[in-house]
Amino acid sequence: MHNIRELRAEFPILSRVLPNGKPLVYFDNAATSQKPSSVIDAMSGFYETFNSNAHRANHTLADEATTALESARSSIAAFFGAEPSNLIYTSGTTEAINLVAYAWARRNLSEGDAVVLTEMEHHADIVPWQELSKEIGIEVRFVPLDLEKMALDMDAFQHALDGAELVGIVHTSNVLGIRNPIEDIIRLSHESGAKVLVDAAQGAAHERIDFINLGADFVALSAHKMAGPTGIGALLATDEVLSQCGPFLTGGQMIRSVSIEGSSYRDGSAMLETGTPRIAEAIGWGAAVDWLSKIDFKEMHDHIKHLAITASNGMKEIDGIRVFSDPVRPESSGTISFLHERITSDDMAMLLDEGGFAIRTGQHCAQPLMDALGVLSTNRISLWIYNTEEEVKSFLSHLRMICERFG
Amino acid sequence: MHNIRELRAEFPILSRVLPNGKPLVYFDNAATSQKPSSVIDAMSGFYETFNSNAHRANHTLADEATTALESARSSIAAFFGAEPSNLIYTSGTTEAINLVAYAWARRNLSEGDAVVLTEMEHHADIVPWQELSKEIGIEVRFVPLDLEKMALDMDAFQHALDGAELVGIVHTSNVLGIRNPIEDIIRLSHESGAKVLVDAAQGAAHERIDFINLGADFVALSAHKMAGPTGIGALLATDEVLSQCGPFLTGGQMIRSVSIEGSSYRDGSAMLETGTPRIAEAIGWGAAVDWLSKIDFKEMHDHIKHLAITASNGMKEIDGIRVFSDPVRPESSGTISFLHERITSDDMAMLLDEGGFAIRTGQHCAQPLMDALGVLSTNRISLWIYNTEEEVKSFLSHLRMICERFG
Amino acid sequence: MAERTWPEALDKVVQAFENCFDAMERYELLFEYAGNTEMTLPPDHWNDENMIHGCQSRAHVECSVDELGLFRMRGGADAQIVQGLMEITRIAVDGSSCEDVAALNPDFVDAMGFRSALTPSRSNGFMNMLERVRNEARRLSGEFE
Amino acid sequence: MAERTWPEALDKVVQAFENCFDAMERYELLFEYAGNTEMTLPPDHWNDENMIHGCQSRAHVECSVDELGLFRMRGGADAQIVQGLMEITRIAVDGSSCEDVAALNPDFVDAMGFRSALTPSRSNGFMNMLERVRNEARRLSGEFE
Ligand SMILES: Cc1ncc(COP(=O)(O)O)c(C=O)c1O
Ligand SMILES: Cc1ncc(COP(=O)(O)O)c(C=O)c1O
Repeated sequence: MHNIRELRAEFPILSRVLPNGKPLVYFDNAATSQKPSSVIDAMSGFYETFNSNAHRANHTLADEATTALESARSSIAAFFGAEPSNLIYTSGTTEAINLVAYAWARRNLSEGDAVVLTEMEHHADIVPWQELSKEIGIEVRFVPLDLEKMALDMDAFQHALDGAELVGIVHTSNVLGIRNPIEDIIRLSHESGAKVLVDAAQGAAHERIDFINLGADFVALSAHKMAGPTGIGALLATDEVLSQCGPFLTGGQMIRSVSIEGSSYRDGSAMLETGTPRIAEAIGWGAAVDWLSKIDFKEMHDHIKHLAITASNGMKEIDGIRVFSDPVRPESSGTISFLHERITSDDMAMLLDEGGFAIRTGQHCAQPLMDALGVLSTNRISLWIYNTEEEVKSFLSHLRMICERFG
Repeated sequence: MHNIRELRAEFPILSRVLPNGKPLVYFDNAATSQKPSSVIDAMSGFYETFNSNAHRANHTLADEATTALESARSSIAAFFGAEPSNLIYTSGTTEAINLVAYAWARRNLSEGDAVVLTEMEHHADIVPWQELSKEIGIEVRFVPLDLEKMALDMDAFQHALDGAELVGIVHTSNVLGIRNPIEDIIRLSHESGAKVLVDAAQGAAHERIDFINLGADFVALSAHKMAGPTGIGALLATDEVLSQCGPFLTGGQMIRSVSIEGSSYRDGSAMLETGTPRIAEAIGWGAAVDWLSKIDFKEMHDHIKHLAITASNGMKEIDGIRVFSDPVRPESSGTISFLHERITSDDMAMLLDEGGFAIRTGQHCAQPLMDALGVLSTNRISLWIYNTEEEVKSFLSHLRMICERFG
Repeated sequence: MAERTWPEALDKVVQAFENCFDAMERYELLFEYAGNTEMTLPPDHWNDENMIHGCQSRAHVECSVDELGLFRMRGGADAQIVQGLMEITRIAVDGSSCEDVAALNPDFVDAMGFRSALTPSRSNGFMNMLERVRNEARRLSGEFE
Repeated sequence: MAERTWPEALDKVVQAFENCFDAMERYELLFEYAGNTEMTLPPDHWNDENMIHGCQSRAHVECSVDELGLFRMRGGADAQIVQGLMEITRIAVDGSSCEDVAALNPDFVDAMGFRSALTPSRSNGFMNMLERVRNEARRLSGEFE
């Protein structure tokens, strides 16, 4: 990356010194990304100068808030190559997937219909389908990991696809950093007559998701993993599947008219949003995509990949460390899971934290993947655009020291 | 109010000058309240110094974020006289009511069971029940307004209660500013064996809701109407009704364990929250209740009432103005709906906006109430703690001028 | 006066608004235009087809071409401000070629001092009305060819 | 040294930690305490009943009173840091009266340089463990009376 120093300066938190005097090294980007000042300021600016409820704007503030809200929707949709009318705000990826389960699946699937998932899915793309299975008797099929290749078993996928109605697939694994062959999966699924829901919670921070080109039926997103705020995300959905949806959350906004006798709803995505909008959050996310639009994603990818390869090569040289990810592979991003043979993941986390390194440890909301890997938990570093080679080197030397002294 | 100037100085937006050169007079508080600096800064401070995903905190930032998140939950619950375990975060009142409809009602009501609502309800407390009626055949009963008294017809309520399972009642009307006799309604409902859901979206900004004393089974809340941020609200629910709930949104957090064979859930309120928490929003709402905790609610109420009486008395003297609220009544708060005989509500809104007055105009998501009042829409001013007598007087003189020149 | 971007027929109108003392006078003038009901669309002609969406109050517009191929419009609205803006739009486009109507620039509203009417989210829906008129002009010009 | 708020039995322990050169040395010392497996609860005694909730890794504690009415505990954990903190807690409370255990102040952890273990949200769950031990002491003192 050019100008990584300048870029880092845009993120106030990156100059944070921790209570133990160590500078923060933030390697927990897959859990949530940090936010540039432009995002933080966009939200404060809203509250400080034009906070108002949106829509039915008959006063200046409401007009300003509505305009900002709608312009954020346009920016966000455009960033993902989608029309604003194909974007439904949710509180995040989890709610987006639940929205598919409630508004689409409950109306279009019935007993015996099959949903194909993978062992690599985040709980957010597992539990809603298991719940639906309990409720209406759909069949849930899990495509296993090919443990040799540490990749989805595509033969098993082909097999599982047979007669299935829906495929739920994680774009990029939050544990292994592996990007699945989404294009193939979508093509095969559509050929076989299945709709595809892509969990792009991780993917959206690492490549430009182009909704129309990608051709998925549904894409679930979280703002907070891509420089945006907490509390907001979205479901992208095609006109076709939107036309098959029924209402989910109901109340104001989504209605056309309400009377004691009954109510009628608006069409398409408008039917699926209700209540006071997440106005500040949408404005913040809009600022985040504006910020990301200035980033060369190819350059970012190369940068992250370089760091990840440096990290994983270094880690593999340390006695006792087992690395589950392989950043050298083209379909890998900057997330690396690892474990030490003798130092438990919890102890490792604390010892790294002592050095100022924020890494995540646990099951990463992916218990089936932990089961497949035969582990209870992993340590995980996840790198993003503002991480530096110095940070990686300092991480490696701290890790080496830990392994030597505590291994 | 003592120190109203000092208090206003805490709200950056209140010194806003509009593009036409007029100072902002914000009379749209029932739509959303303004936020003091302490709330805005709490959220920026989170993003600037300790932004991190919460829970499973094995690094310093995650620990700080989790601690702040949980301490916000404690403050918010305590503000409402509730235990943290009886509070479930939602995106607002609308989602809170939908949560009751999905997690509780769908498991505890069946065909023919009756839900009692009122003509005064916001669409958020109407449409979910109509939808449930379509889906599982519950009966929805509407208690009419007594148009003479401009209050709920309590005889009709008693009548409607017969054999009902649930009562959905708006604490304070967002159109008329009338506070319903919630205590009586809860007592009568419980005596009759019905559970009670209180929509406190408006009420929470005007009186201290004490969950345990109130005795309601469910209370729905929005942060943004009580000095907090957009994107967050809550459902308060008793242990009893929580124990009757099934899962609603599913995914991470709410699970105990997940495997390919199936998943098990956490208990009580923990089962009903999933996905990355609304961390910044919870912190902001926590700061808002901290701010409100320093306010003497009695003093605030007197202040708002004084302004509302001044406003409505002044308005009634203006030829052509019809006022639908009666702030003199003890159960009234600072929300006043009005209409001019000849100037349409839309024109009125634009002409007031020209003077810098932010008021709301339309159906206020309360079409059944509009139908009951026999109008298509109203103009509405809604006053809060930071409004002043000068603002009210200047409003009245601008309104008088409009009526003289355009009436 | 900035560079004129509106039909000559509006020059006098814009001028009149520019001469107003303040916003309230401008609104009074707008209400006067709204009061010119000669060419408005009477409520009994209002229907779903000619309704303009995105207005909070009701507004309707009917467009046609006369025997000479010139654009004709009549509008009707509940609210006087919308009615006034419609009447001025009518002055701007009535009797013009459909091509000119399709290209109508809304700057005159700004010049008249109603900038706030120009943001799409405003409930008065002026921008929706204008879009409707331009689209109708486009459609009618196609029909006429 | 700040005012002592811990049992005398810990003085030497706290001293040893205070003498450490840096955090890593403190952790090494903690691992040494963890390695003192003589008094730990072996994994085959771990069950749902003696499990400490709120730890990310597994941790178990068994408390009892001996024939003299004195408090006894044994702990076992997957993670060495938790095990070490348990062992030090054991040193603090083993053989004390239940009343003293119930009133145990966790400041010694801070004095030892592990302040971060004291926030309730930390996944190592030291605070959950301590709470469990104090509650058990309370329960056992009741039983003993
Ligand atoms: C009485 C009442 N109920 C419910 C709501 C819905 O609240 P929210 O939009 O925050 O979900 C509102 C706010 O408009 C309200 O005034
Ligand atoms: C792959 C994946 N899917 C879904 C989620 C859930 O996202 P959220 O918690 O923002 O709803 C996450 C984030 O943890 C994730 O990494």
